[in-house]
Amino acid sequence: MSDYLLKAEDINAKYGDFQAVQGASFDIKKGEIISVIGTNGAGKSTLMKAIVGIMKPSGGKVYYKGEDITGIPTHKLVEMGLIAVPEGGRVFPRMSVLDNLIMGSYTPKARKERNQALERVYELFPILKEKANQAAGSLSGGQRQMVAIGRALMSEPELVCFDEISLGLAPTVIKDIYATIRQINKEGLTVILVEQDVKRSLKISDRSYVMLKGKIVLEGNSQELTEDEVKKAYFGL
Amino acid sequence: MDALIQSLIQGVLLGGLYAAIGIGMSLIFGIVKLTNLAHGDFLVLGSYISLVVTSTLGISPFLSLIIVVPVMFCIGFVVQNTMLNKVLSKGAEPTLMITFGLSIVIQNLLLYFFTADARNLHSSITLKSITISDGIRIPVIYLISCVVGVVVILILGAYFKKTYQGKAIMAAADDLEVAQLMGVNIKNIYGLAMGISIATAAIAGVMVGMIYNFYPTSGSSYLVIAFAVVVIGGMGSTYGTLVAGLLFGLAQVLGAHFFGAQAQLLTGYIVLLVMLIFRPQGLFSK
Amino acid sequence: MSTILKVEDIHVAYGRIKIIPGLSFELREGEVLGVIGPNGAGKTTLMNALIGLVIPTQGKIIFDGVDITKMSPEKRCHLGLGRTYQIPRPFEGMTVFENVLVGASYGAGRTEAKARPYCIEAIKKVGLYEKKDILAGQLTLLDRKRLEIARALGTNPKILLLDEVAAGLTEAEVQDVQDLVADLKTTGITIMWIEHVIKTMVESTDKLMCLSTGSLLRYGDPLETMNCAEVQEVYLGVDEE
Amino acid sequence: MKTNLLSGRSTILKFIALIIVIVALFSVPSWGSQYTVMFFMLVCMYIGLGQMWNLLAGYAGLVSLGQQIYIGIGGYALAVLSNYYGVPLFLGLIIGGLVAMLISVGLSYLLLRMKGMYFAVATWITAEALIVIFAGWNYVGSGNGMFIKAVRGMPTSTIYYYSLVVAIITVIIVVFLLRSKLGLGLIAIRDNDSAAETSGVNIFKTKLYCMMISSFLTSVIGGLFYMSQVWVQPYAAFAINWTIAGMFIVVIGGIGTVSGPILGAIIYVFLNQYLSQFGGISMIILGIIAILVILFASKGILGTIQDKFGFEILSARRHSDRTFTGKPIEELEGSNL
Amino acid sequence: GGGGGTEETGGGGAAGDERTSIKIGIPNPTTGPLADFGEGTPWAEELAIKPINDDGGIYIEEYDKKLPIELVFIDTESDSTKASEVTQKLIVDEGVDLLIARHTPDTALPVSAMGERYGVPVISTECPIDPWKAGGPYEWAFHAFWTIDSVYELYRDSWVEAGLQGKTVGLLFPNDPDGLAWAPVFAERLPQDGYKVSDPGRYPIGNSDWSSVINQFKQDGVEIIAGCNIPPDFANFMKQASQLGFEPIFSSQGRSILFNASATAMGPELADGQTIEVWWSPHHPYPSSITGQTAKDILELYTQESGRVWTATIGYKYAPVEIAIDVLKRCKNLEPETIRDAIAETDMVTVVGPIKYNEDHLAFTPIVLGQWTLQDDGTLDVEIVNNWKNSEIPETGEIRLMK
Ligand SMILES: Nc1ncnc2c1ncn2[C@@H]1O[C@H](COP(=O)(O)OP(=O)(O)OP(=O)(O)O)[C@@H](O)[C@H]1O
Ligand SMILES: Nc1ncnc2c1ncn2[C@@H]1O[C@H](COP(=O)(O)OP(=O)(O)OP(=O)(O)O)[C@@H](O)[C@H]1O
Ligand SMILES: [Mg+2]
Ligand SMILES: [Mg+2]
Repeated sequence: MSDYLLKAEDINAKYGDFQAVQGASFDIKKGEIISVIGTNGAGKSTLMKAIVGIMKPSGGKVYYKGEDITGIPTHKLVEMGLIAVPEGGRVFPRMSVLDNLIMGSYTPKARKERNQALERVYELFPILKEKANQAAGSLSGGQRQMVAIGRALMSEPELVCFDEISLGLAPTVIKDIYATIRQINKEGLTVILVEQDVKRSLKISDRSYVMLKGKIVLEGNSQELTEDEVKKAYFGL
Repeated sequence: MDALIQSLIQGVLLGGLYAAIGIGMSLIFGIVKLTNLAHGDFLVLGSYISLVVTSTLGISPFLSLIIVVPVMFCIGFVVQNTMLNKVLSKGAEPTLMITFGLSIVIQNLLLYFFTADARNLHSSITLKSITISDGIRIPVIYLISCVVGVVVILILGAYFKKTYQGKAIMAAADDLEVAQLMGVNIKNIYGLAMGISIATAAIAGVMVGMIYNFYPTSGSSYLVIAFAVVVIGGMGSTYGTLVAGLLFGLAQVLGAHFFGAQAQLLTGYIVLLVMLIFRPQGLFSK
Repeated sequence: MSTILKVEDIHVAYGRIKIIPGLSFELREGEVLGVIGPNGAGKTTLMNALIGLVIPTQGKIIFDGVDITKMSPEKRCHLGLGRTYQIPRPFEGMTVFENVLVGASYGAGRTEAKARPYCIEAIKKVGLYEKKDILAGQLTLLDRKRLEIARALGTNPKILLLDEVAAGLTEAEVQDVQDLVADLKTTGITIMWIEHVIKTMVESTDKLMCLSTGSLLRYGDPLETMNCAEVQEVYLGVDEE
Repeated sequence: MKTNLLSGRSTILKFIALIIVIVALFSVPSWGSQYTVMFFMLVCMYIGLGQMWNLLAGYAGLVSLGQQIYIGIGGYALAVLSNYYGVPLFLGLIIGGLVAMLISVGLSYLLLRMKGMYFAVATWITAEALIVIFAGWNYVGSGNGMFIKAVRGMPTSTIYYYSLVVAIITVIIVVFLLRSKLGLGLIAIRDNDSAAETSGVNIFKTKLYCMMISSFLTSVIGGLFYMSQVWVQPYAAFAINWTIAGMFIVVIGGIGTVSGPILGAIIYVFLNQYLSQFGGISMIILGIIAILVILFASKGILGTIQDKFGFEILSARRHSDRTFTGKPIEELEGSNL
Repeated sequence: GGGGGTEETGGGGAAGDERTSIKIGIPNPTTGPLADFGEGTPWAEELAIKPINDDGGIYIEEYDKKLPIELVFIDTESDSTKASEVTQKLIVDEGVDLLIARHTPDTALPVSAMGERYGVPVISTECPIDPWKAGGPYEWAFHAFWTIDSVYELYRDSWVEAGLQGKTVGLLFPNDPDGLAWAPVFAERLPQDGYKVSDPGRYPIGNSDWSSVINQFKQDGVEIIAGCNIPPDFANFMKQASQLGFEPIFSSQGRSILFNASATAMGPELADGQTIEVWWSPHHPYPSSITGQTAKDILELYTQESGRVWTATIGYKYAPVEIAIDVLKRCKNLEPETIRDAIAETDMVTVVGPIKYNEDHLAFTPIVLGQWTLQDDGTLDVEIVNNWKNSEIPETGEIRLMK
């Protein structure tokens, strides 16, 4: 089973009595980009939270690099190179933009590479350099999203999971980001994209999973899946 | 003239001490957004622990810090991890309640073990002062306390500015979930913050114990001072705390100088309220 | 169509940071005005100035003949300005219904009893009817956005200011929003809509304005605005497709 | 769906139960010992104190540490009016309340600009400043305080009736307030003030009304307290302990609930009375109880029970229609810390 | 609930035949800032009551039997609000026949007030007469202590004796009930007696800085300080005075250093030579009306049994119980009015001195001047150095200036 970088088996997750994820399984190989798509409320974010340990899954197992990581605290996973960018451009509002980014390189491994990583983030989002000393809470919506993405890239991850990465970003920036993702993917980063934009997701990813009401209802090679097929699964038609 | 200069000096020195009293509170109140009604009692607890250490080992109160600070750090850590963490996400009131509970428990345990007798930390420098002129003197103990206060604040300021750990505390307070996602071990992060807060309170406690007599119930007056300093300075602003301490100390001493002893506390409070009216978020908050 | 909102050379700054260095435009009654622009261009800031969360340092805002430049947000709401927040701010301790009720009773100046039917209607319009008794704190991001719209609609606005309400929605859902806007337009509500989804902007707006570093880069017909070279450069980027 | 206490027959049942309770309470002096009367008198006073703190902290999001301002004003107003001007006690209570209300209006203009703990600390410091002022003011007996001579020999049952009426009024006011438009606005402000503002809620006015109501009734309660204690003295009258008591009552009972403070007041008075015989360790026990209750039921006793069983007595929640289905979803499972 | 009567006033004990004891309620500041005063309770009270109860109690005619005395203690937490509350509880729940109030205005005043409200007799002591009197006229409460005028006169006499006639006196009084009661007496009478006065005003208790007061004292050339301060404030004042180079040659203090612990915490350098008003000491000559024990006997016993140094409060815990016993012995029944009238007729000598109430319900107990003196073994103790108007209390040392 170790040809998978990450493998989730039969994950269940609940909010109180409400079962948001019901037996979802997926896997990702090293160097791959997969996308998880689905309507709003399908349980994508919840699934991601369960994978990275923010939420305890009520059932199922997660393996990372062949190791069972179910129930391992999030910060340990980060040290192992698994990182997630939550949806909605969540920044540390009272900290400066620079400090937000620096928090990205919190793990000992990332600290060493901090300066190079910072340069790269500034290159990707020049505006952040300008705003480096401003409190992140005073940024515009799109700028926050940039901080969130940049911060994750600071951590020298092996596997990143982006939740709604393009939300609130201007078209140019989205294009740049997708180009960057492709770029860093080539450099060896494995990526999980949680997206609403079916077309774009299919285009960039190697494989796709479609979620509906907490279950994975369709999976396949992105090139082979037709948009029609996906849409059907998407709305449960 | 001498009297005014003496008052100014005294105000500044007192301000340094006030800042030291407030800094731990500023940290926990401003950054972790936790209101610790037991802050003053922890401070006095520090004085008592120092008392035990100095009297059993026969060392000076300053040396006792070597033991007092780690002990108080641990107390803060444990209190946070066993109690406060459980209710941190439930709004302001439950933490108010728990720290209030702690406050009366500490006061009454101290009363039980140490009786209501007045205590003080005896040091040979307690009554010493540096004579500048006939009418102007600088009490050594105030001077040391002021310096210690300033140093503690500078160190804390640097800690939050420069170290990852300091930033992690701030980050966790801002968004716990995301902090986790950045690799922060949140299990002990607030414990650490509270430990530091209480340890600095204990440092202030030792200073205060050398300057003033203390009793099991002395804590509440220090709580008021800590609150005042933190609120003037702006929550979580370390340097703000320093400036606020000076401001509050000067306001009190000069108030008494110009309007008589009865005006001392009142001028302090009025300065505080006026500050709040014009800067409702404190002097140095962003 | 008469002018309902007139912005005259407003300057907006947060402390020393100047965001909008002089901006003027007009909004006609019943029109849908789209606002695009790079991240941080000042779109949300403009909306904040219109709604009164930040007061311009200079310039005037005239709404329906009234100078509202320095008016409090709550008064503007009574006059008929409703908004949504880009980062949703629901009242988390209240149910969806109660959230909307706040807008419908306070904003529209109705008694609670009178506000109820309007409230239900607004909830239905945004498609939250099934979740009306759920605590708002438990909604997903997108439901929160819907709630934002419903709450603003509840205030019975003459102008509705929408801040990225379609961001992150699926195509079909975006279509729903577009339909909703079209529907609102027929009832005579004027709309100002910030969004980064180009297709939507072109399809649903009467006028499109592009802001860049707080200034008007282009204002006019949606397609023309989109196709203009400057907009292409600062906003859309070089198209690889 | 567990319970539906809010519609149809159960509403009537609840109403009948309420009437029975009230009648029973009014009859206490006719059957209870003097101690029982005193016990219930204290309970009633503390219910009022708790309700008013809850109105500010639990509903308006104004965590005040300065309710003692109004307690003190109430006590002093009563003393001054009855000692110097021979004003009847009942009238003294009302006038004291009005004075407190005026003061609260003034304070609101200064203090309502602050938020969160800034507000809390500012209210407390205001009270501390009042101690200093009253302690140096000869007209009110300065540090010596004043004896309210007119209450000597006044039967406990009289004060009890006053207190009971006031307690009932506070409960009724809170319930009606919360069910009114004002209450809706209050909770909206508590949850997010700028969103409330852009939804048309006038933040200042709404909070101001709240402060006014709370100060009026708290002052009346302060007057009642000092009717029963006779001697009003600045250090005690403006002591933070009053607010702490209110807070204890509300937080232990269940913050943001109407019935919580009622339970909280009973517990508080009971503990105070019961523990006082243990001398030195009574305070330690009280502190430990406070901590334990919060640790195991962070929403207070009633708040936690309500969450568990999904009902609310005297709820202020609005339902989109008569059938109530919104059982609150539990906390995030496996939430942090 | 206990045996509270059904009548509204008069919280007398259980009715008729059920009577098994006489209850005396004693609110005591066991915890909180006044806990220093609370120390020694219930030891002293029980010492007084033991011989009586060993003998079966006090004979009350109405019941035609001896009733033992039951003391009910309750903690006021040094808080006057709490003191009122617990006193109410003593009255209506315990149904006490009599209340004893003592230890500063914060206890004596609320307890007396409660007695007045409920019509329960109160024997009050140890709170200067002036603030207590301000709450009157009293119907049910009786008070025995000294007046501020008498302290003033004692101090004045001692200054003359120390050769300080006409010097400048610095006033150090806080704005609490005690301070506010004391200050006007000194401010008014000192100039009349030919002293110069330096008055910096009433400082707030819990003050953290004294430089303005000290500056003024220095400027005015103060040589004597007179005050009535709470111990921490006074100790802090003295420390700062020493730091800032203000050294009075004489200091006459009320309340400020009553307790050995206060003096010790202040340090021998500053405490040595301070003079205080002494209301009770091992040197007081009045024997116990119950056992004949002398002050010395009682205090030695206390030190022996508790391991603590003597304090003057012990006498004022013991004496009210003596009065109560004397009063009850003169009661035919236990109606509150009977007890009240019996108190009014009291004429006896207690360990703190003779007690005879006047029509204002006041009795005056003796005070003498004590001076803290460093002993050979390095401890501090009080010597009696002036017994003006109370010569039956022997002087044990010579008055002297502070070094
Ligand atoms: N904190 C919460 N408490 C209760 N229910 C929740 C909570 N968060 C999410 N849910 C519910 O769980 C379900 C799945 O939510 P989730 O956020 O995983 O969806 P999603 O697929 O990420 O949707 P979106 O595209 O809107 O982000 C939704 O029905 C939502 O209502
Ligand atoms: N409170 C504030 N203090 C300082 N600067 C601020 C504040 N709020 C916003 N800004 C800055 O103002 C600029 C404009 O922000 P605004 O939110 O208006 O952008 P926007 O056009 O809405 O962008 P987006 O599309 O990303 O939402 C940004 O550069 C932002 O950093
Ligand atoms: Mg999601
Ligand atoms: Mg924006």
